[in-house]
Amino acid sequence: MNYQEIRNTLIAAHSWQQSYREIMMLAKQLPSLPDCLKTDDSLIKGCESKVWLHIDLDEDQQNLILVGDSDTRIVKGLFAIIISMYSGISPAHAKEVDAYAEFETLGLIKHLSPSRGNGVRAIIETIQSKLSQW
Amino acid sequence: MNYQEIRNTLIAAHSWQQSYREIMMLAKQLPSLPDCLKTDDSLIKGCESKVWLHIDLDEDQQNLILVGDSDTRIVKGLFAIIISMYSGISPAHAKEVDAYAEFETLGLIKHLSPSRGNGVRAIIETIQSKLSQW
Amino acid sequence: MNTIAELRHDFPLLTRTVDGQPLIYLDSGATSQKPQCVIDEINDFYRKNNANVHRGLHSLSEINTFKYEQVRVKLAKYLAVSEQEIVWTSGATESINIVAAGIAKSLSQGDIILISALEHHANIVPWQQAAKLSGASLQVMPIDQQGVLDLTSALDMIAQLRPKVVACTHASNTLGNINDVEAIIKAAKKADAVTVIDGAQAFLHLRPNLSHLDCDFYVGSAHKALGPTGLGFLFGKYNKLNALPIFKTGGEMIETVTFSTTTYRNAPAKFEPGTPNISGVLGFGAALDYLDKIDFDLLQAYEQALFIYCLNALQNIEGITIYGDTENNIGTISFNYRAEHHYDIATLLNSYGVALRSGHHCTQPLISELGIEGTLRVSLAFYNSHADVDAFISALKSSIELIEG
Amino acid sequence: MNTIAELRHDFPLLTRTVDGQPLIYLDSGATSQKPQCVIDEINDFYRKNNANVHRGLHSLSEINTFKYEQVRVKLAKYLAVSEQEIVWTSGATESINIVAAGIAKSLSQGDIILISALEHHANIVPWQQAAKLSGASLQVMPIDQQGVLDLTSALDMIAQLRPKVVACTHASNTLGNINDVEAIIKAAKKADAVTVIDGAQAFLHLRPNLSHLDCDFYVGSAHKALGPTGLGFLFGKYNKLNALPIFKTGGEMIETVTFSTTTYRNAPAKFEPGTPNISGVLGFGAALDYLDKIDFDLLQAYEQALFIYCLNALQNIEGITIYGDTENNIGTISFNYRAEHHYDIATLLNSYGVALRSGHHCTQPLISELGIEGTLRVSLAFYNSHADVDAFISALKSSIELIEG
Ligand SMILES: Cc1ncc(COP(=O)(O)O)c(C=O)c1O
Ligand SMILES: Cc1ncc(COP(=O)(O)O)c(C=O)c1O
Repeated sequence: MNYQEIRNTLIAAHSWQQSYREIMMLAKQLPSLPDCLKTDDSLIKGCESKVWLHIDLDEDQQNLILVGDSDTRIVKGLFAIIISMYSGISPAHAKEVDAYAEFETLGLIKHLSPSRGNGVRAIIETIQSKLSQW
Repeated sequence: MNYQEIRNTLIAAHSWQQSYREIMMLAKQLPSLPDCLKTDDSLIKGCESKVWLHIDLDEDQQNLILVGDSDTRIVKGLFAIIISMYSGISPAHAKEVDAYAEFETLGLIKHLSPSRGNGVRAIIETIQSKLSQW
Repeated sequence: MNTIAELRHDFPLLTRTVDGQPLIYLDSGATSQKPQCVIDEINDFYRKNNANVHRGLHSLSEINTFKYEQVRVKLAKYLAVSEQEIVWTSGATESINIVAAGIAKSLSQGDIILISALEHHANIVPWQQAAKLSGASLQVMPIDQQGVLDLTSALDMIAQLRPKVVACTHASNTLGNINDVEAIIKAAKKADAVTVIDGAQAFLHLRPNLSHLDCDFYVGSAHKALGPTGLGFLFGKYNKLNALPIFKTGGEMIETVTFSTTTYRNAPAKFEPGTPNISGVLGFGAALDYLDKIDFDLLQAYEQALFIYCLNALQNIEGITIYGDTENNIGTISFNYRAEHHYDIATLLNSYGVALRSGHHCTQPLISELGIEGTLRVSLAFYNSHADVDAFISALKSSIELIEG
Repeated sequence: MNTIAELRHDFPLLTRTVDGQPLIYLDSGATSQKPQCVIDEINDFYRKNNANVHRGLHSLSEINTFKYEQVRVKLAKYLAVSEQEIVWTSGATESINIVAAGIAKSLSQGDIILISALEHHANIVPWQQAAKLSGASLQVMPIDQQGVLDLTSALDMIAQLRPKVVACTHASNTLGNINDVEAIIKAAKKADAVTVIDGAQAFLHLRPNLSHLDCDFYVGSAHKALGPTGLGFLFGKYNKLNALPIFKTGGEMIETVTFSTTTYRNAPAKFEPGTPNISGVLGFGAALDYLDKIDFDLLQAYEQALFIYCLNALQNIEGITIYGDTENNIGTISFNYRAEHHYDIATLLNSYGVALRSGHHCTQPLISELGIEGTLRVSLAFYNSHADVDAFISALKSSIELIEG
């Protein structure tokens, strides 16, 4: 699913249960990372969950490729949303993405609370800082 | 003044000012201790005032003699009251004195509060413990 | 047991809702809720009596000093010890630090500090520091697969290793296990070891009688026992307590200060420099008065019944794994559902209004001995109801359904 | 200045009576009174939000963690520093202990720790301990006969002794003197000394801007600044703060724990083991909000006017000796009447409803440098009125009459 589809689905969710169901569905659809790619380098630590993130440019050196995984369903689903926001666009374009505003629109902003410590905020911050290399 | 007189005077006091006036008067009437008798041994430490106490039997070895001093007027006056309770009576008789009850009657019990730390309570405790030697 | 069930009404927070759902508070192991009388006492202090203690001869200061010291007497009575054996600290964590840093100074290379595999970080890290400083070594009394202390091995280790210190929790914050600290203390005494018992979890549920237990040191936190945050206590047998070197220094703990030397007062004062947590102590006094009025046998029977009710309900859900001692337990249950991550279930439960804790519960070594990443932890107190358990179980079943799609 | 005078009504305790007389509270240096909003915040926390912080993903815990961390941000803004440079402690005393114990580990024989003759025991004894542990020596910046820091000598000592640490109070709790810490910090920087400023008294009256002051460490206590008891703060420039060794250990401060090794988080977390004083932090947040709303220039003008009014009235009583700096002063006056013992006068004043402090005020070395046994101390705050001063002066005159019979 691309981000537009995800967005439409989540905004249409009529209950928090429905919303979590969609998030966990997105987690299932996101391919698992092979263990060899779950390196310490790629690990983003939250208090309660682990997230592995790799970010690079495609062969044409134009657009972003993000792959990643998490050991929890919900964080992985939220991660899948973030991946869909940033994947396949140019770094310049990606710098314009306001992930916080999007999460607000999706009704998921509470997952970005710094006190929640689940690492989702850290994912966005890591992506933003890595973008600066291009 | 003997204790009966002190008692009558204090009970007759019609205001706290009057009561303090009497206490400070008693302090004035109590002879000062010469510095050579203000020994570390005889010192009873309160947080806010110093008290020196000597207690012994008279030459006939029958009755108590108490001498003492304090660097503050009020504690010295209260000390004078205590001295008058215990002076000139036998140790056996002195053991029966209930100084706390007397202070209650005199309306001065608040000066014995352990949290006040002025040393008045410690004077009574010291006398009581010294009595046990006879 | 009607009377215990009614106590719930004394806890105003339990009537609140979370995102429109009634709150189901199952996280008393992290911190207990407070009865109205504790809140009122704090309120009263600040509105009517606030003044510093031990420093003024004016009436407000005197009133507070008296009340403050009375709470020390209350706690001493509650624990069946003497008030001069009670030190006020900022929490159980600080209490253990005072003891561990103090004992460290008399340990040397080759000495052994023995702890259990069930300890909270607060009863591990200070001992690691003590070991590092002194050259002593830290050894661990093992648990079985279920997470229960292997008492036979523990007693053997004490007899054979002859440790200088045995530090052990009275009850596990993660699993709820009640350890047989009586047996451990007895064995430790035979081996001439100093005994340090972490009562942070046990205090509220077991009402420990320390003259009976006979340990050298015992620690706890007010906030886990109906009292305010920022306050704990350290009990120490007077000679051992007074022999401990000073920890923090400053005002109030001193006898005399000159620029060249300082002399200290005796315990407990020597461990209480600076302005104490006065409102904390007074609030804790109200908590102790409250607890004192509850029939302890009734309270324990109620808590046990609630624990068993919850345990049974959990055991009836297929796929639930329960850790720890299910017989000797303060009412805390750690569990997982199949291979699901505790984070997911806790997040969903929260949406149903259920507040419980998930993760390693500040016991990383225990969690790794159990071979897992973490658990979900229900921790009950007497103000919880059977309806709370029902609501929790129903929310858990719904969460599992959601996850399994 | 009408607006400042009205603030008094926000402090419920100031309306109480003592033994039938209206209370005249002149002991804010020992502890400040609290505005209703601080009391309400504590109340609200326990009634509605109470849960532990940093440990749960349930909503209550999250709400509290957020609010708790927001207060760190507030204090950082108030002091003009960054929030990661603020450590919560149990009080100014603990804050100084953390710094002194930490710095002690990098001192050695021959090094010098320089303090002033005006220090509170809390800023003397920890440095004596640091000196004892490291072999460093403790030296003292002198005062003149009046009790005012001799700045020329102080700056000379810094330049010539090249101390490793200069620890100095921003304002004296006994005499009220405001020290020229800016000059001292500047000189200390030139000499490569670490600067530690005790802001326990100054915080409320001087609203320090630390990015302007440029000291390395600064400490304070919430209870002296409208906040709750049991809470203080330590500010440290981040690199220096994070470089300090750990002090207490336990949960929350750690990254990972195994039985063999532990790794710690960075500052401020590394200095905050265990459950913090959550209600204390939230209450202090309300105090900071309250202070933030007051125009500081108006507040200082009001406090200065009140100070001068009181000073003049005292100076007009024959036989009164006043100590300390009467020009640069936070509103604290130490005095004696002829050779009368401070205890007697304080006791009589108390009977008139006047609460002030008498004695050595935890500054024994200062008192002995002044060649006296103690003083009576009036310490004013913005919630005191001119009528308070009038009542105090009248009670003092009556007490003197009583004594002189
Ligand atoms: C100048 C000064 N420093 C330090 C302290 C110690 O503060 P606390 O007792 O709150 O730890 C005080 C309080 O009396 C003080 O006045
Ligand atoms: C068993 C145990 N020990 C020690 C502690 C530390 O208590 P505190 O955080 O109140 O200092 C806790 C609290 O989590 C605990 O459960």
